[in-house]
Amino acid sequence: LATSGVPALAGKSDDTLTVAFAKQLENLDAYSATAREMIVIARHVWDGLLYRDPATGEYLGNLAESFEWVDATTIDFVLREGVTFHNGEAFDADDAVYTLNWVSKPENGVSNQGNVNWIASAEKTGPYSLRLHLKEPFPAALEYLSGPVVMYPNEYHAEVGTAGMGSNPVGTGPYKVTSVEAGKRYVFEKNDGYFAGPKGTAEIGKIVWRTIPERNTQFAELLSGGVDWVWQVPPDQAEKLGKKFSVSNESTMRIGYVSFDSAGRTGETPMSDIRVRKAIAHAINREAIVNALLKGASKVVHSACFPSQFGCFQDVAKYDYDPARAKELLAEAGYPDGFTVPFFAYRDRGYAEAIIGDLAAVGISVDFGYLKYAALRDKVQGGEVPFQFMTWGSNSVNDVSAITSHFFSHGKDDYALDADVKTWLTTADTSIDPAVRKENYAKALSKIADEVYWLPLFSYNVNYVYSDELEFTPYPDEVPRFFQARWK
Amino acid sequence: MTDVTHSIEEEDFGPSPREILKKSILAHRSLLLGFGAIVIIVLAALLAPVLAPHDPYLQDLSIRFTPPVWQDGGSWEHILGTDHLGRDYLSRLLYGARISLTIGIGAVLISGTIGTTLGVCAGYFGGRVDMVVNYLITVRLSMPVVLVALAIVAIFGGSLNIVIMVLGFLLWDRFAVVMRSSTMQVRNMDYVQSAQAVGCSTLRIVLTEIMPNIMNNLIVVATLEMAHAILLEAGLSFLGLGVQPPLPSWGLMVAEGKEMLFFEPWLIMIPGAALFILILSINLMGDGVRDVTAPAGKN
Amino acid sequence: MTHSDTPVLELNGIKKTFMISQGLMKGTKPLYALNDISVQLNKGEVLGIVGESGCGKSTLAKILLGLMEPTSGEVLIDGQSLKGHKQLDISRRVQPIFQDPYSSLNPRKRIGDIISLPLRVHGIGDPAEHERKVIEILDLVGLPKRVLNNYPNQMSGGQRQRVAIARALIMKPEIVICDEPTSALDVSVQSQILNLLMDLKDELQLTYLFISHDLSVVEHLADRVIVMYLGRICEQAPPDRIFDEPRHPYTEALLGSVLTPEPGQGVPDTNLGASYPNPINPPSGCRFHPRCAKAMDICKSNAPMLQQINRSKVECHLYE
Amino acid sequence: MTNIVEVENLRVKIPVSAGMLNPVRGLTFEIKKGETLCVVGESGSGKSLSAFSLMKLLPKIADISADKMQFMGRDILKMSPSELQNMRGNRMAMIFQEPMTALNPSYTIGNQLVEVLRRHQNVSVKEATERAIYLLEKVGITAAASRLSQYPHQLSGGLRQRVVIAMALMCGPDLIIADEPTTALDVTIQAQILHLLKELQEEFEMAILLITHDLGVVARMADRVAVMYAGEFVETGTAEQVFKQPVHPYTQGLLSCIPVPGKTARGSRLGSIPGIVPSLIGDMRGCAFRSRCPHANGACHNNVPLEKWSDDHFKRCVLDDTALTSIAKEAIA
Amino acid sequence: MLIYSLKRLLLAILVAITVSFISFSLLFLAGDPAIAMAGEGATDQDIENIRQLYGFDKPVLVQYFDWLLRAIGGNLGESFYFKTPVVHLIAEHMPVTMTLGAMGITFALSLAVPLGVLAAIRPNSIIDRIALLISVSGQALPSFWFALVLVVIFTVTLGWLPASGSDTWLHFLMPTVVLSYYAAPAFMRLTRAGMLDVLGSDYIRTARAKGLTTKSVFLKHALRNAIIPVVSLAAVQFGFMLGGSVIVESIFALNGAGSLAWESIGRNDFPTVQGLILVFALIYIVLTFLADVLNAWLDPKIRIG
Ligand SMILES: Nc1ncnc2c1ncn2[C@@H]1O[C@H](COP(=O)(O)OP(=O)(O)OP(=O)(O)O)[C@@H](O)[C@H]1O
Ligand SMILES: Nc1ncnc2c1ncn2[C@@H]1O[C@H](COP(=O)(O)OP(=O)(O)OP(=O)(O)O)[C@@H](O)[C@H]1O
Ligand SMILES: [Mg+2]
Ligand SMILES: [Mg+2]
Repeated sequence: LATSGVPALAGKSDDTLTVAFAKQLENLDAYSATAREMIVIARHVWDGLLYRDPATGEYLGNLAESFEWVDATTIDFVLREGVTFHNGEAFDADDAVYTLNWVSKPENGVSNQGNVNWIASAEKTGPYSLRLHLKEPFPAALEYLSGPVVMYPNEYHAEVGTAGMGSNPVGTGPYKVTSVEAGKRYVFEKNDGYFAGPKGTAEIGKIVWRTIPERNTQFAELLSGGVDWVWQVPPDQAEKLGKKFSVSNESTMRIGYVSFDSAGRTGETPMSDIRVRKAIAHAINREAIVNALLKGASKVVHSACFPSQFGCFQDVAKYDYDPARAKELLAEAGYPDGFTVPFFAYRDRGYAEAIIGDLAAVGISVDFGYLKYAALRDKVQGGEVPFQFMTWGSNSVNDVSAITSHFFSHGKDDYALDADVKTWLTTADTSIDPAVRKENYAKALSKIADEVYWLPLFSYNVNYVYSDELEFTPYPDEVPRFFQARWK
Repeated sequence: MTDVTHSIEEEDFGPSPREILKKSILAHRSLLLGFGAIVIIVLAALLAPVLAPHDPYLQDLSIRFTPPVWQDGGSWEHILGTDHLGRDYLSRLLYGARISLTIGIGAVLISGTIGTTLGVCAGYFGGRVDMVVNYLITVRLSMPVVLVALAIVAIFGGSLNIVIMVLGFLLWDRFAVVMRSSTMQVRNMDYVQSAQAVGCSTLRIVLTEIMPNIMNNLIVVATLEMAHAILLEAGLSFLGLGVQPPLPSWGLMVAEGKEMLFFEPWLIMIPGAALFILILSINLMGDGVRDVTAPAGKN
Repeated sequence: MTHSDTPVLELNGIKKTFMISQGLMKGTKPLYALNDISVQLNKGEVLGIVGESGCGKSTLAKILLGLMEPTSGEVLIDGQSLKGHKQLDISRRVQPIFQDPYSSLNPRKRIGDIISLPLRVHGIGDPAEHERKVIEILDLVGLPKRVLNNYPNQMSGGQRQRVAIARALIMKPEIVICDEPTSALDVSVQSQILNLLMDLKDELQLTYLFISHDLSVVEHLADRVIVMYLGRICEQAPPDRIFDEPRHPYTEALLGSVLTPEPGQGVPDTNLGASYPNPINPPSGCRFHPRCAKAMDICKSNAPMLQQINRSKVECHLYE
Repeated sequence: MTNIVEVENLRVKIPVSAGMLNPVRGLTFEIKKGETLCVVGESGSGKSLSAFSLMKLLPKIADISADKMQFMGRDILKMSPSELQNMRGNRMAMIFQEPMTALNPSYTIGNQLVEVLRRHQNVSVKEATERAIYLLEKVGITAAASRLSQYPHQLSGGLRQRVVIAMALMCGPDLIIADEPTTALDVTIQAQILHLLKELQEEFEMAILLITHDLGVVARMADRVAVMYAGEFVETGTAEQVFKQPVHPYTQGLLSCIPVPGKTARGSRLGSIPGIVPSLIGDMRGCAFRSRCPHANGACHNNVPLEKWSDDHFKRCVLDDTALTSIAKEAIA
Repeated sequence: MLIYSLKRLLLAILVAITVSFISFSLLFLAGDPAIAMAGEGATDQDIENIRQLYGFDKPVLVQYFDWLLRAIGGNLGESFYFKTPVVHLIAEHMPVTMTLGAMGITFALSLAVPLGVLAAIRPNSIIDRIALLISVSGQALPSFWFALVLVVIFTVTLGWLPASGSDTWLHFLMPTVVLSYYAAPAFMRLTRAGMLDVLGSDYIRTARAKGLTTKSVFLKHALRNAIIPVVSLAAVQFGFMLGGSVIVESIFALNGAGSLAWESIGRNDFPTVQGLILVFALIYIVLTFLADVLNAWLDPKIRIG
């Protein structure tokens, strides 16, 4: 494969890193876009009060110099001095208080309310200090404060509003936005005045962020030198690309699972019979799927959460691949010849097909529906889906509350509606005593596994493929940090 | 020098339309070629259970991406190789022919019925009916097919039946246009008036006087629209909104093979070429039928 | 003459107006294809109608066949109004022969099926009887039995016209409307068909309405001739009258335009202007006046009334 | 008088699916200056093809051959395409049968008239326009100047045919070929157009090759007549000779077919020619008319040459003079 | 001519209204718009509020007329996903698609018309056969497949053309070819058939009998008449191209209206889908209207008459 004479040759020579992403962003406002891509951009353009060291998992001060839990619902922050926004505005307590108060109000329309709805209010306690009030005890607050909750410049934001932020974002982060072609291309330049915080300082001068929805087009650009970095490359392709490019593989917090309508929300289906659920658990060869299809850092998962998450109790019931046992269970349940059931998925059609193939082998046939995520989500939340292959990335929050609690607290996505599980989860979610939390999560997760409300399948991994000239380290939180990348 | 005395002395009736048709069909190479290819594809589809060396749905993750026999690493066990789940590609291709043909035929049956009914009514009755049909055709034409099909399939999900229905309800326009103008032409022939003067009912006139004379156009449009429907379905499948796996539609196979475009190009080449050959043969046949049944005397 | 004088077919004040669309804003305009036509057709007679293209001959034929409703006026068969009659009833008594032998036969049907269609539509007899009758009628029109399984494209124009005649006659109708039955044919074939029509008339006691633009043909066949101009009858007379003593200037011009195969006579000057009137905007007064060499002032404003002179009926101011 | 056209043994062959079609099989004729030659025959007898051969306007697949084919002393068969183009519309013009379709619907009358003259003569648009107006008036079109900006569809058939005639006259040609110029027109208009053609012929001293199937037209228009059957002339002569003393059984048959007001008895049976025209595919031998001829005999299977019957009067028939004379007398009676 | 245009206009308006109704209904087919708008984690009260705010509680027909009135005023509602007016989104994305469509149609015409004319002038010649081959095989190529093959050849193997983006005309080259090759055969056939038809007509014989040069006969007299149906088809095809740009745009990462539509379908963003369908339809309607008027102008029978 030859390199091309195509314009805008990226790379080390002109200190420009061109990266390609598939998803088109609504805008560049950190609080109105929901896509993972926005989380990535937010890390580069803005800073949170805190920063979690990806290596140690420790929460460090970022825009805050230090923090202190006053009680279960109050945290005090002392802010870093001398930080300026990209537009020259100085960062101080006014900015932080403004931002926290603004996002906490639902009417301001932060699109991912889960990120902010735990904030009651913030008050300024000094020019560089503030106090944050939580609505109720919420141990994951630190995680959010070091992730999605980023600090806006109060004057600028008050002036331009969400729309202005979306088209012309201003933050304190290691990169500033210098060009926005909505949905197409963004250009970031190194923020030379960036403070010496835990994120370190950026090295690469310019990042060109391109939106290329079609994966093959991404490869074509990669192969012809039009881009330097792509990610979420499927394992087969990553293997092949590895011959020419650097490939890093990193596990992610995303897990794939099969969920059943055990509560009968869709009406009477075989799924409400635990023997059927167990049969399915035994029928799917997760090991083989992981080895052949996902590869890399992926692991078979048994508990309904990502193992690294706080509270992800691992010692739960496990179901081995055993088609014979599956057939027995089906026969016991009154389906010696199997049955047909609707089955839905929204991504990774290949994995879904593999599951379908395994199910077919024990006599279960499916009416497969492959829908777009939004369409499937509407269907799921409307209580129309008895059996589905889904995935969940926990919004990169390293806490069981971001996954198990979401699905088993009788919300719209809950197809188990188990009262015990809900009680345990609520207790765990609202306690700040780690021991209490762990204990209750363990109870909940054990029951989920025993009852096979969910069949967790595997954890995902992400392949990053990039130019050999680039030094790049991925992390399991699926947030590429270009501010830590450098040319070799 | 042949003495053609007999042809002068005796009144000799020329060949019947059927004989002429037979002769011109046999003389039309591309028609025969297209027809031959289609017969083969149809046979392959019908006999798929007999011909397919493997179960098209049987997966074996340990032999994923086995290349076809002519490439390094290929084997006669899987002549065309295996797909991303280790399913036999040849078997899937054979079963896929069924799906593509079913979609083509199903969609054409629906759209042909709608379009022909509308077109014949418009052409026969003229006036207001014609105006209404014309208006319906314009409405239909102004709807972007791909987009509407995508939207509807996205809403209702992409089962085989839904895809057939959606295509059927979207592709009737050409039938209506062609049937309308052919009916108009035939309607003005004196034999239609003779039939009226004899007291034939309208239905009888349409069925026995008009339909036989526009049948050739109907067949031409039907073949071309069948190709169109198959292509559209392939496009929908490619975008992930067509027929759903594990059904092996050829469009879907291209879509699945697309993932490995740069690494295992045969994965898209094989179903893509199959699709190309199928559409090409249908088109050749349609064009051939048009040539063969075109009214003689021109030129 | 063999015919009796009881009218089998009678037209009373027939008008036919087509609404011609002139575009959206102008709306439609009336085209008076037939304007107050009254004609009687007697049993056993041949009534000839001549006139230029577009004067309404075919429209008249279609009305008589029940294929078209007149705008006003009535059609009587044996004194009974055609209105309310089913097409089936009419078709037993009146049958057409059209001009173009190529378009009047369905190319996808065998000759046998074409001819037997009326029998099948009317549910007369069984297939065996159909075949017998078809063979009988084929013989009558001078076609061999073996054409039964042929298709129209295998036959010449004259043969096709014979098939059309056979189809028209198989139900033994009383009245046959011949709309220019020979104008698409070569003279040698034309004479065959004309002879055949004459023979059949005598054999089956038919009544003909014979439409043509060829005055010499009409003159040869007809017992009575009607000359039409722009939707009106301008002269009506027995053929000898028309030929020997044309009254209407248009009839005269028509007669002058008949080019008989007599060398040395040159082409007469008909003294008709170069412009043919637009039927949507017909001239006022007498419709013929812009082309009439004998036009007077009154012709421009007043339409002439029908005059009876000897055995002729004329619509012309010259005879008022 | 000089011969404008001299043709000897003109043959046209067209390959068709069933074999080789021989629609024109050895025509010999000449046309003198200012003379009208009428070719008359049934449909499909090859009249149009012979006319088009003169202009070399046949499709490429048609093979034209002749021992001699000269127009104003020049060999048409040897002319280059550009010489042919210079001749067409200029020295030799054509009038077609269908006035409705003979004019290009997209251009005005004026445009199409002016175009001819400017193509062949180096004149200004103004001069050409003047000529167009002059000729339109000549062919009897009133308000000629205003007609120039009209499109063909705005004119009636009769007017269009007049325009076509004016167009043929634009360059003052020596020969006009008129292929059934009035068949599509109403009888009254036919008479007018023919009358006009005659007048114009005298005024411009053109020769006319008039093709028609209407014996009436032939009788009134022709100086000389050629009766064509199945690609051959079966009888040629002056109009007087052919109509007053037809010798060939075919000519006689044709004449007996038409009713003549005042001559033919009303309601009497008309003469007729039974049978149909033979197929012209493949090589043919013998008299083509023998299958329909009441006087055919064995000799008709041999090829028959065109023989002189009296001055200027030729026939293609095996019957000897006495037999023909008696048949001719019978026919006239 | 004026009257003809007015009449055509009336039809166009009627069709536009119908299409608007159909695309309006799409939103309702897609499920309860209020739920979709409320988004994740909305309470029943939120949904009820939205329902009232946007009038989703009124009878459908009333809603339609409200919507239609707003649409006429240029307000196609707000995207569920972008939370911005659909009109803005469309205005942003349309230029790319229009450019693509215009290039596609130009390319198709400039390839197909000359080829069609040549093929008609020499039927059954080599050129004719090549043209036929192109047209038959062109129509049989699945466009997505063709696009991918082009990318493999021109971007990856040869490195001549960029695979994605819309910065320079080079970026439009492959998309243009892919988009136009499906329309080109139709143009070619129509041109060829039209030319053959016209070349066999009486007035061409007249033109030749007038001694006109071959060039003048073909170009002045024949092409002018043969091109009339091609003009109509071009408008129709342009409409189809815009609607069919979904696949091409998604493969070549052109951020046009087609890919917006496709993404919006995936995001259940039905106000955007609805707006796009309506706008595509309107463009088609306007184009065919213009084509008809142009046709009428080309064809004196309609122009004067
Ligand atoms: N269905 C129709 N709609 C509108 N106008 C019509 C219709 N049929 C006939 N006309 C018009 O009515 C007039 C008379 O037509 P008709 O066909 O009766 O004439 P005709 O004498 O038979 O002419 P021709 O000799 O050409 O057959 C013509 O001007 C014609 O254009
Ligand atoms: N291009 C052609 N290809 C094949 N056959 C042709 C072609 N042109 C004419 N013919 C055939 O040649 C024969 C003579 O045709 P031609 O047009 O000269 O007849 P015609 O005497 O002018 O008849 P008409 O009175 O119908 O015009 C006919 O049988 C016709 O079918
Ligand atoms: Mg008529
Ligand atoms: Mg001819």
